[in-house]
Amino acid sequence: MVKHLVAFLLLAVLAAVFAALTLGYQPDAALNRTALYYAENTAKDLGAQNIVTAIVVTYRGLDTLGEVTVLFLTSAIVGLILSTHRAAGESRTTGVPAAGELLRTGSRLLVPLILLAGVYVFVNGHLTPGGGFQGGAILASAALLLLLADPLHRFGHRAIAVVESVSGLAYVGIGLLGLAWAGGFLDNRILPLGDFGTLFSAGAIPVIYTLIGLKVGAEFASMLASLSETEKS
Amino acid sequence: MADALITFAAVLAGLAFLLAMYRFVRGPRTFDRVVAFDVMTIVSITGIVLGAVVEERVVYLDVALVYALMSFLGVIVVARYLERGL
Amino acid sequence: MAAVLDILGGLLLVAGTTFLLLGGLGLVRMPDVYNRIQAGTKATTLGTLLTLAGAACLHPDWAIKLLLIGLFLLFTNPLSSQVLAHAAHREHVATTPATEVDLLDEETGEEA
Amino acid sequence: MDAMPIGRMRSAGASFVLLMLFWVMLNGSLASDVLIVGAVASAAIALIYRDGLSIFTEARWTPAAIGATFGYIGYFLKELVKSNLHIAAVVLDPALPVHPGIVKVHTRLKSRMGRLLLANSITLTPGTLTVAIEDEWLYVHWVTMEAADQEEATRQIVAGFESYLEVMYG
Repeated sequence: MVKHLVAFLLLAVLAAVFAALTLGYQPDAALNRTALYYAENTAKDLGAQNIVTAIVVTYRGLDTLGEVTVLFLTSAIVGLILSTHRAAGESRTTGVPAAGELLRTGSRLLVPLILLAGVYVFVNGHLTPGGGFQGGAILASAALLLLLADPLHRFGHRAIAVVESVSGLAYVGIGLLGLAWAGGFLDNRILPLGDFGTLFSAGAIPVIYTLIGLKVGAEFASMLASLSETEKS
Repeated sequence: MADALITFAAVLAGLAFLLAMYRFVRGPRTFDRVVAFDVMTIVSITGIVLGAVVEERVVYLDVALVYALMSFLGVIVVARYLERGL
Repeated sequence: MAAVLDILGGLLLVAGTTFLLLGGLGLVRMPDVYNRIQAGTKATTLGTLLTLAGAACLHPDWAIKLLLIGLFLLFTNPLSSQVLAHAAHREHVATTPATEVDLLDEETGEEA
Repeated sequence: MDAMPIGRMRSAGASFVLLMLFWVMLNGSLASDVLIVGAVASAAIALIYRDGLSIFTEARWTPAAIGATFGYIGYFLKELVKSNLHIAAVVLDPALPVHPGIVKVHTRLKSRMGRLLLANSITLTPGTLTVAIEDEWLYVHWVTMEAADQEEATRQIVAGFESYLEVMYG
C-alpha cells in the first residue's frame, strides 16, 4: 500500500513538473540567426523541402557519416562479443514454442509491406518527416517480425554484410564526388536539383538517404541476428 | 460546428486513453497491461489523425501509419516474449 | 456541400471516439484477459476506422492515405490480438470463473 | 540467378502487384518518378523475400470470386458494426452479461490467405476471438457463448465468412 502511495506521489510530482514545463513554454517569436539562415536558404541552395533533412545530409553531412560509423562499430562489436558464445552449442533448438499459423501467415504478408514502408520513409526523407535512420529502423523491424514468426530463422550474414558494406562505400563515394564536382564533401548538387517538392529533387539527398537507410537497416538486422542466434544456442 | 465536434471527439479519445491507463496501472497480469498498451497506442493513432486534421498537415498521417506498425510489432514482441518464443 | 461534409466528418469523428471510449470501458469492466482483448480489439478497430472516415470527410484529398491506414489496421489489429490471446492461453492465464468450456486446453497437446 | 519455376514467378508477381498498390496509395501520386522508384523497390522486395505472400497470391480470378469479394466486404462491414453494438450492449449493461467459453469449430478452407482472413474476420465479429488455428480446427473465444455443440458453433461463427472466402481463395 505504501509502495503504491509512493509511486503515485512520484507520478504526481512528475506530472506537475511536465505540466509546468509545457504550460510555461513560449516559442521564440523570431528565428535566431542560424535558424534564419537555414530557413531562408535551404530551399534555394539545395532544393529540399524538409529543412531538417537538408541539415542532416548536407550542411552537417560529415556528422551523419560519423553517426553511421558509430552504429557500424556498435553492430560489429555486438557481433564480435556474441560470436564467442555462439560457437559453444550451435544446434540446440528445443524448448522454443513455435509461432501459431496465423502469425506465420500474417508475417509473410506483412514483411514485404513493412520493407516497402521503410523504403518510402527514406526515399521521401527530403519531403516528409523521417529519413535514412528511421527508414532503416523500419527495415530492421521487418527482420524482427521474421524472427517473431520463426524464432529459429537464420539470416544470411553474408548478404547483410554485403548490403552494409556496399551502401557504406557508395555513401562515401558520393561524398567524394561532391568534393570533385560540387562545393565540397557530401554536397548534394552533383545531381540536378529538380522541381522543388517532387520525389526526384534536392540533388543527391534521396540517393544518400537511400544508402544510409540500407546501411542502418543492415546494421540493425545484423545486431538482431547475432542476438537471436546467441539466445537460441 | 465541425470544430466543436472535433474538440468533443478529442475529449472522448482522451477519456478512452485514461480508461486504458487505469487498466494498465491495475494489471493485474502482464497480459492485461499489454492489452491496455495496445488500446492506448491505437487511441494515440486517432489522436495523431485528429492532430493532422486540426493542423491541416497531411504529413502527420505518415507518422500515424508508422505508429500503427510499431504498436502491432510491440504487442507481438511482448506476447512472444511472455510465451518464451523469442 | 462542403459544410455538409464538414458536419458529417465531425459526427463520424465523434462516433469513432465514442467506440474507443466504449472499448476503454470494456477494458476496465471485463472480467479476464480474453474478454478484455475482445472489447479492446473490436472497439478500437471500428473506432479508428470511423475516425479515419471522418478525417476523410473533412479533408477529401487525404482519403487514399487514410484508407491505407485503415486497411493496414484491419490486418494488424486482429492479428496482434490473436497472438496475444494465444500467448496468454499458452501461459495458462486463468479464465474468469464464469467461463463455461475451454476446448483448447486438453486437445492441442501443447506442453503444460 | 537460375530460372525460376512458374509457381515462384506467379507468387512474386502477385507480391509485386500488392506492393505497387501499397506504394501508390502511400505516395498518393502517379507521377513518373514515384512510379519508377516504386517499381524498382517493389520488384527488389518481391524477388529477394521469397516467402512473401500477398492477398492476390492464392486468389482465384473467376467472375464469381470477384463477386464474392464484394459480398465479403459488405458482409464483413455489417458484422463489424454489429459486433461493436454487441460489445457496447454488454459493457454498458450494469449486470455485465458474459458467459464466455472457448469453443472448437471446423473450417473447410485450405489456402493460407483464406484462413488468415477467416481468423481475422472472426476476431472482428460479434463476441468472438480466434485464439488458435490448428489444421482444420479453429479455437474461438466466445464472450456470450450460445452453443457448445461443435456443429452449431461452426454454423454460427464460421459459415457466414467461409461461404465467401471459399469462392475467393478455396
